[in-house]
Amino acid sequence: MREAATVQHDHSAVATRPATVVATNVGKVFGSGASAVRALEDVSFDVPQGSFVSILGPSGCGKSTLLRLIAGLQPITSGEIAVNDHTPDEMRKAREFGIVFQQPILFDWRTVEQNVALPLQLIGTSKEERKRRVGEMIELVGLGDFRRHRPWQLSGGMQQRVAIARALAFGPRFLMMDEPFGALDMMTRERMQTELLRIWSSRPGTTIVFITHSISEAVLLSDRIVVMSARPGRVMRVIDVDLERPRTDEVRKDERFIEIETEIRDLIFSQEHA
Amino acid sequence: MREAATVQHDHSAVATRPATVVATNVGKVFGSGASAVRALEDVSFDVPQGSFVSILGPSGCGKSTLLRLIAGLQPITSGEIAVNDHTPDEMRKAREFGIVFQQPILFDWRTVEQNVALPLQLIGTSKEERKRRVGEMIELVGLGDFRRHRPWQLSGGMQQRVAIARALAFGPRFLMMDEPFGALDMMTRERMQTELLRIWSSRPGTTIVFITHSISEAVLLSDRIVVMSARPGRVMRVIDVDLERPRTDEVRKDERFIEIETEIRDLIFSQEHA
Amino acid sequence: MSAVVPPPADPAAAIATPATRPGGRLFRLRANHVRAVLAPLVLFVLVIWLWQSEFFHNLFGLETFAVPLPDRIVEAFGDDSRRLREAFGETFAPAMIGFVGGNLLGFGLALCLMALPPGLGRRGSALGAAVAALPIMAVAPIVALWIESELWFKSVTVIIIVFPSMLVYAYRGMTGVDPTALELMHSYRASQWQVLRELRLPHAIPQIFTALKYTTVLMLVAAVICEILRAHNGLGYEIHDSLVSFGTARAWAAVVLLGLTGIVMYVLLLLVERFGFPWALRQEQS
Amino acid sequence: MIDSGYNRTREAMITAAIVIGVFAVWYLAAGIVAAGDDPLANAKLPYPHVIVERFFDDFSSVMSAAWTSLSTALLGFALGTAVGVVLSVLMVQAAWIESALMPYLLAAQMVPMIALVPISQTVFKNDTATRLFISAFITLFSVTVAVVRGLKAAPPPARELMKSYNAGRLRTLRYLDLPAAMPMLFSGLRVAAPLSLVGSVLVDLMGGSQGLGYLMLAAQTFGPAQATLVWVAMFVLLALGFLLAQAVVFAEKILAPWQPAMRQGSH
Amino acid sequence: GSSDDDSGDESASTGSSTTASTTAETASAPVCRGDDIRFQLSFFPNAQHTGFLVADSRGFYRDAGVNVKTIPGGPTVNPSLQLAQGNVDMAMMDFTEAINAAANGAEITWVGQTYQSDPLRYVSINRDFPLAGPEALRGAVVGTQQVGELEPELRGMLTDAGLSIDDVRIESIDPSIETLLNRRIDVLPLQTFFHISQLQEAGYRIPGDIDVLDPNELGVGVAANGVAVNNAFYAEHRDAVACFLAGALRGWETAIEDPRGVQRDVEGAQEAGLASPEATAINIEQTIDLVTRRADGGTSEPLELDMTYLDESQRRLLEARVIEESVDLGELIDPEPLARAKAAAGS
Ligand SMILES: Nc1ncnc2c1ncn2[C@@H]1O[C@H](COP(=O)(O)OP(=O)(O)OP(=O)(O)O)[C@@H](O)[C@H]1O
Ligand SMILES: Nc1ncnc2c1ncn2[C@@H]1O[C@H](COP(=O)(O)OP(=O)(O)OP(=O)(O)O)[C@@H](O)[C@H]1O
Ligand SMILES: Cc1ncc(C[n+]2csc(CCO)c2C)c(N)n1
Ligand SMILES: [Mg+2]
Ligand SMILES: [Mg+2]
Repeated sequence: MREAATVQHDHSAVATRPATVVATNVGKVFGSGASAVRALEDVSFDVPQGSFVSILGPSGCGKSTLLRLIAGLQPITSGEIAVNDHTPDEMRKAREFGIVFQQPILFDWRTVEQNVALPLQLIGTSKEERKRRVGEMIELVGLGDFRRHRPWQLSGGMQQRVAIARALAFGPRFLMMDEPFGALDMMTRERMQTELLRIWSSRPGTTIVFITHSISEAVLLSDRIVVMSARPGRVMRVIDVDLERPRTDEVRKDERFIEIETEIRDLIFSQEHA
Repeated sequence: MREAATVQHDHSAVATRPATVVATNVGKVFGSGASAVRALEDVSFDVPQGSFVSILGPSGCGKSTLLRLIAGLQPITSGEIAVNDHTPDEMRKAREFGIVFQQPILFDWRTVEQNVALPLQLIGTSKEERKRRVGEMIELVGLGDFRRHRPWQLSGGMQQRVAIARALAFGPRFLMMDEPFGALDMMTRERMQTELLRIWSSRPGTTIVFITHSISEAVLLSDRIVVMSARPGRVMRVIDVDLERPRTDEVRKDERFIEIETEIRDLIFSQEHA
Repeated sequence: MSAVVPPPADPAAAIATPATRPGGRLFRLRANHVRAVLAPLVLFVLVIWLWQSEFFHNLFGLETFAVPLPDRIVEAFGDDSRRLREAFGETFAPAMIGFVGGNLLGFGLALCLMALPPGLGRRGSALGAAVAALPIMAVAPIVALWIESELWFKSVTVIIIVFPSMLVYAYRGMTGVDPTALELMHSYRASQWQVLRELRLPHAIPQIFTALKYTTVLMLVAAVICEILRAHNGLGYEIHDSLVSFGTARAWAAVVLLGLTGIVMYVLLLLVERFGFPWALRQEQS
Repeated sequence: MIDSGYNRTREAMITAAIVIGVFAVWYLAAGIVAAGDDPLANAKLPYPHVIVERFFDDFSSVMSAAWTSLSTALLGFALGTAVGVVLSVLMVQAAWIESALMPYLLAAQMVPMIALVPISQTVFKNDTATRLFISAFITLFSVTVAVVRGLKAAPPPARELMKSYNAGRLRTLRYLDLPAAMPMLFSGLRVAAPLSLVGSVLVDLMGGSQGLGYLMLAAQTFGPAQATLVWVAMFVLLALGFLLAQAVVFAEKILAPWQPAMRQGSH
Repeated sequence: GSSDDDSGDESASTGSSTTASTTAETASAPVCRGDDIRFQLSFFPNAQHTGFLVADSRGFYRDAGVNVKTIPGGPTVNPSLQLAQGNVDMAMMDFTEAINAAANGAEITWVGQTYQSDPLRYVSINRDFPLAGPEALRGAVVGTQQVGELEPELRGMLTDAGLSIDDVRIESIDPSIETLLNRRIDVLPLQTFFHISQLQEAGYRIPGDIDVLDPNELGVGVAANGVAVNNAFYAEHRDAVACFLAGALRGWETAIEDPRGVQRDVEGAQEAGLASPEATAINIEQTIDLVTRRADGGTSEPLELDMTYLDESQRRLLEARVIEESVDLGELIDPEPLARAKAAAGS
C-alpha cells in the first residue's frame, strides 16, 4: 500500500470500546433431514462500536451466512445476535446496514449511475444531493467514464466496484462487505482500501464488518479479526490488531504486523492437518 | 505454498518452445458511436506450446475479453489470433478449450455433479467414465459432500470450485482460466494451485492461459507473464519466468522470484503516475 | 494520493474506431434487419400467389365459396369498405377497452396475490388461471343479461377473458426474482412498493410483455365472439352474417382486417418492448 | 424472516375467510337480484345452493359431459403444447424465421371458429382429427408466445459457456435454452391448460353432441328455465380449469424445482 | 341442380300448385343396402326434428336400407355451408338458407319440405305495445333473429300496414327469449315449436298474456324447415336419398299418429334436463301442426314439396332483398326422391 490510510481515526484500544454487534452461540442450519447443512455452530464474538472487524475463514465456512444473519436478512436457527441492543431485523428496518454482497447484484435495467443511486432513491435523498453523492462515489471507484453503461457491459471488477460505490453512497452506520475487493487487481485494490479507510474515518461511528480471504488485507485494515474454521463454521480465534493507526504501507514491515499475520497463517494451516 | 508443485514438468526454456497461440495486433471495440469502448488495442504476444501463461492487468483492461477472443467466443475487431495455426473458432469447434469464466455460470437445474458432468455429456463420454471423472474432480475441489446440492445452496467459493472442476473434468488441450481462485481463501487457493499444476503435468501438451490479480501467484505458476495496461488494453511487457520447476513454496524466497515480482510491481505502479 | 485506477481515457479514444472489415458489425446488423422484414413479405407474396392460383383449394379440397380467392376478398374490401370501417370501429373500441381494463385488472389482482402468503398466492394464481377456462360463449350471454350497452357488454366480456393471462404472467414474473436481489432491497428496508417498482416489476417485464402480446389476440377473438353470439354489430357480426348468407368474401375481408389489427398491435408491442426496455431483450453483444 | 411469519394455520384461516367472504357477498347479491321482480333473476345470478341442487339433479349428464370435455382438452393440450414448443424452437433459430411465421400464426388465431371449423372439417375429412386440431389450435398460440420468449431468456454468458464446448444448436437447446425457458414455458402452460378446455368446449359445439360446451350452449338456447344449468356447467368448467392449472403447478414443482420462486420460504 | 332429373322439371318450373306427390305413381321404389349418410340437423336436437329423431331411434332408416348418422347443429353451425362443402351429405335447414346457398354457387338440391307453414310469430309481452295488428308496430323496438337482411315476414307486415322500416327500430337478437323477458325489446319473432313452451314456463298464458301476429294469417309467411342434399353425394347415391326420405316419412307419420308416443324418442335425443316433459309435449304438438297444416289452412302430408308455397316464398325473399336474383327452383328442387320414397312406402 503506497500512501494508504494517512487519515485519522479513533484508535483507542479496541477491547475497551463498547460492543455494538454481539453474537452469542449463533447457529444456522440450512435445509432439514439428511441433506441439512450446518453452516454455523456456536458462533460467539463481538464487534466494538466504530471498529473495523474482519472475518477470515476457509471457503464455505459460513462467512457470508454470518453476514446475512447480522444484517437481519435470514432467520437465526439458534443463539442470538444483538446489534446496538436491538435485533438485526429492527436495525435493518432502521436502515443501518449497507451491504456489499459477494456477487455484485446489479440491476440490468439500471445504468451504473442509477444502480449506485438506488439506495439513495429508496431512502428519499433529494435529487441534487443524490446526484452529487453518486457522482462522487463513481469517481471514487474509477468508473467516471462508465456512468451510463449497463451492468453487462462492465468487466467483473468494474461490476464489483459499482456494488461498492452503491454501499458507500448510502452512508449507513454499519458497512457489511463480503469480499468486496476479491475481483480487483492489486493496484485498484489498494486504492479501494485507502478510500474505504478514508471514508470510514470521515464518518465517525461507522462500524465495518469485512469478509476477506487475504490475511494481510485483514491485518492491515482491521481492529479485530475473527478467524473461522469450517464445517460446521465455528470461531477459532478472535484476534485484536493493536497496530497504530493511521497505518501506512510501512506497517507491513512492522514486527507486530508480521507476528499477527504469522499467527493467523499458522492457525489456518494447523487446521489443514487436523 | 506448502507442498506445491512437487511434480515434474517440461521446463525447457519457454522461449525455445514453438508458439501455439499467436496474437498479432489484436483490437476489440465494443459498441459503436459515442458510447464505444475500445477494450483492446494492438495486443501482440504468444503462448508457447504446453506452457503456463498468466495475464496480469488492472480491472477493466480487457483480460476477460482477450480470453474470449482466444477461445473464439467473440469476433475480433482487428488484428488476428492463431491457435495452432487455426482460427480460434476452428479450435473452439474442435473442442480444444476448457474455460473457467470469471463468473461460475452454473446451471440451476443441475446438481453440482451434473454441472461438472455437462461437458463430458456434450462430448459423449461413456457413463462410467463420466461418473469416475466427475467423482474424482469433485473430490479434488473438496466438494465431496455437496455432489447433490444445487448451485444456489453453495457459497461463492464453492461455486467457483464447481466451475473449476467442470473445466478440468473435460480434459481439454487448452485451459483458459479467468481468476479461477479469486473467491478462495488462502489455504484452499494453495491447494487448488497445487492440484492444477499436478493435473497440468499429468497431461503433457496442455497449455494454460491464466488470468489472475495476484502477482505472486502469477510468478509462482507461470512460464510467461503478460502484463497489460488499461484503456485501451495494451500489452505493457511480456516476462518469461525462468525459475526452475518444480517450484516449491521455498521459491518465494528465491532472489529471482522476488526480482520478477518487483519488476512487475514496479511496472504496474509506474502506470499510476503516467 | 494520486489515482491508482487508470486515468480517464483520452476522449478521442472513446470514439469508435470504424470496423476495419467491410463485412463488419454494422453491415451484419442491417442484413439481419432486412431479412427480418423481407422474409415475411416474400412468404406473404408466395402464400397469396398459391392461394390465388387455387393451389390450397386443390390441395385441401376447399370450395371457393367457403374460402374465397384473394382477388374476391380485395373486391369485397372495396365494395364494403364503409361498412367494414364502421364495423371495425365497433369491434376495436370494446376490444381496446377490454384489453386495457383486463390487463390492469389482471395486474392488480397479481399485486393482491403478492400480498398473500406464497402458497396461497400460487393457488390464487391457479384459480385466476382457471377463469381462463370459462369459454367466451358461456360468459358473454350472462354478461349480456346484465349490461344493455353493446359497447360495455363487449368490453366487460373482453375484460373477463383477458385478465387471467396477465394475472398468471405478472404474478410469476414478479415472484421469480433472485433471492439475493431481494435481500439487497431488504437491506435498504425498501418498502413493498419500492421492491415492487425497483425490482419485481422490471424483472417481470418479459413476462408482462408476453401476456400483453398474447392478450392482443384474446381481446379481438373475445370481442368477435361476443358479436357473433349476442351483440349484433361489429366485425364479428359481419363475419357471421356473411357466412350464413354465403357472402364469404366479405367474411374473409373482415377476417383479414382482424388479422391485420392483431399483427399491428403485436408489432407495436414488440417495438415498445425493444425500445422501451432494451435490457430485457439483450442478446449476445458482440 | 423476511416474508415469513406465515404458517399453515394462518394460510388456512385466510383461505377460509376469503371463501366465506365470497359466499356472503354472493348470497347478498343474489338476494338483491331475486328481490326485484325480474323474470330472469335465476339466470342473472342464482343462489349458490340452487346451482348445487341442479348439479346433483343432472349429475350424470353433467359428469359425462365434463369427462368428454376434459378428455378432449387433455389431448388437445398435449398436442398444442408439443406443436407450440416445436414451432417456438424453429422460430428462435433466426429472427427472420420468427418474423416470417409469427404474423401468420397471429392472423390464424383471429379466424373465428365459425369459419375455421367447417374448413378444417373439409380439410381433415375426419371428425376426431378436426376435434384435435381445433383444441390444439387454441392452446398452441399461448404456448408459442411464451416459449419463444423463454428460449431467449438464457444469459449470454451461459450461452458462451455452451459455445466454448462447441455444443451446437441442438445441444445448446437441450442443455441450456430449454431448461432456461422452463419458467416461461410453465407460465404459458398455466394459461394454456384451462384454455385447452375452451378449445374442447368449442369442439363440443361444432358438431359434437356431448361435452360441457354443448350442454352450456344448448341450455342457453333452451330458454331461461335452463339458466341454472349454464351456471352449473360454468362452475364445473371453472373447477376443471383450476384442477388443470394446479396440475401444471404440480408438474412444474417436479420438472423445474430449481426456480427461485419455488425455493423454500421465498415468495 | 339435378340436371339429369326429368320427372320434377315440369311441375317445378310451371309454378302451378301441383305437388311432388303427383309423380308418385310413376316413381320406382329405391333399393338401398346400408349406404352411409351424414345428416346435419338444423339445431341442437329438439322437437322441431321429431320425425327424423323417431326414424333414427326406431330404426326406420335402417329398415329403409340406409345407415344415417345424425349430427347435431347449434348456433355456431351453419348447415348450408356444411352441406355445400360436403362435410355432411344431407342437412336440415330453412328454405331461405338453401336458396341463398344455391344463389352463391352451392351445389345442393332441396328434396323435402318439413314445414308447410311459417313457424314465426311476432309477439309482445309489453302492455305498452298491444299488437292488435301490424299497424301497432309503429315505434316499436323489434327483434330479429335472422342475421342478414330483414326477415321477409316483418317487411311484408310493415308494407301491409303502410309503414316503412324507419317506423320501427330493429335490433338483432339471438335465438332466445331472454331479451324479451329482460324487457329490452318490445316485439320478438319467436318460433312456435320452441318458444311458446318457454314463455309458458316463464309464467305467461298463451293466448291471453301475449299479443301475437301470425305471418301466415297476414299472408306474408315464407317456407322454413326442409331437407337438402349435397349434389356430389346425390349423384352417387340417388337411391340412398330416397331411402332416407322413406325412413323419415315413416318417422313423421309415426309422430303424427301418436304425438305422445314419440315424446320418449325426442327426449332421448335431446340433452337430458334441457326441456321439461311438458315443454317437449307442447313443442312436438306445435311441430306436428307445422308439418301437417298448410299456410292456407289446408292439410298436407309430411315432407310435401308444395311448389306454390316455395315459389311464393322465393318471391317474398326477392322482395325483401334477402336474395338478389331469383334462383331456378327447377334446378334447386327435385321431387323425385320423395316420390320414390312414397313408392317404397306403398310397395
Ligand atoms: N441457501 C442455502 N441453502 C442451503 N445451503 C446453503 C445456502 N446458503 C449457504 N449454504 C451452505 O452454508 C455453508 C456456508 O455458506 P457461506 O456462503 O456462508 O460460506 P462462505 O464462508 O461465505 O464461503 P465462501 O468464502 O466460499 O463465500 C455452505 O456449506 C453452503 O453450502
Ligand atoms: N459486452 C460488453 N459490452 C460493452 N463493453 C464491454 C462488454 N464486455 C466488456 N466490455 C468492456 O471492455 C472492457 C474490458 O472488459 P474485460 O471484462 O475484458 O476486463 P477485465 O480485464 O477482465 O477486467 P476485470 O479484471 O475487472 O475482470 C471494459 O471496459 C468493459 O466495460
Ligand atoms: C330453436 C331454433 N331456433 C333458431 C333456429 C334457426 N337457427 C339455427 S342456427 C341459428 C343461428 C345461426 O347459425 C339460427 C338462427 C332453429 N333452427 N331452431
Ligand atoms: Mg461467501
Ligand atoms: Mg474480467
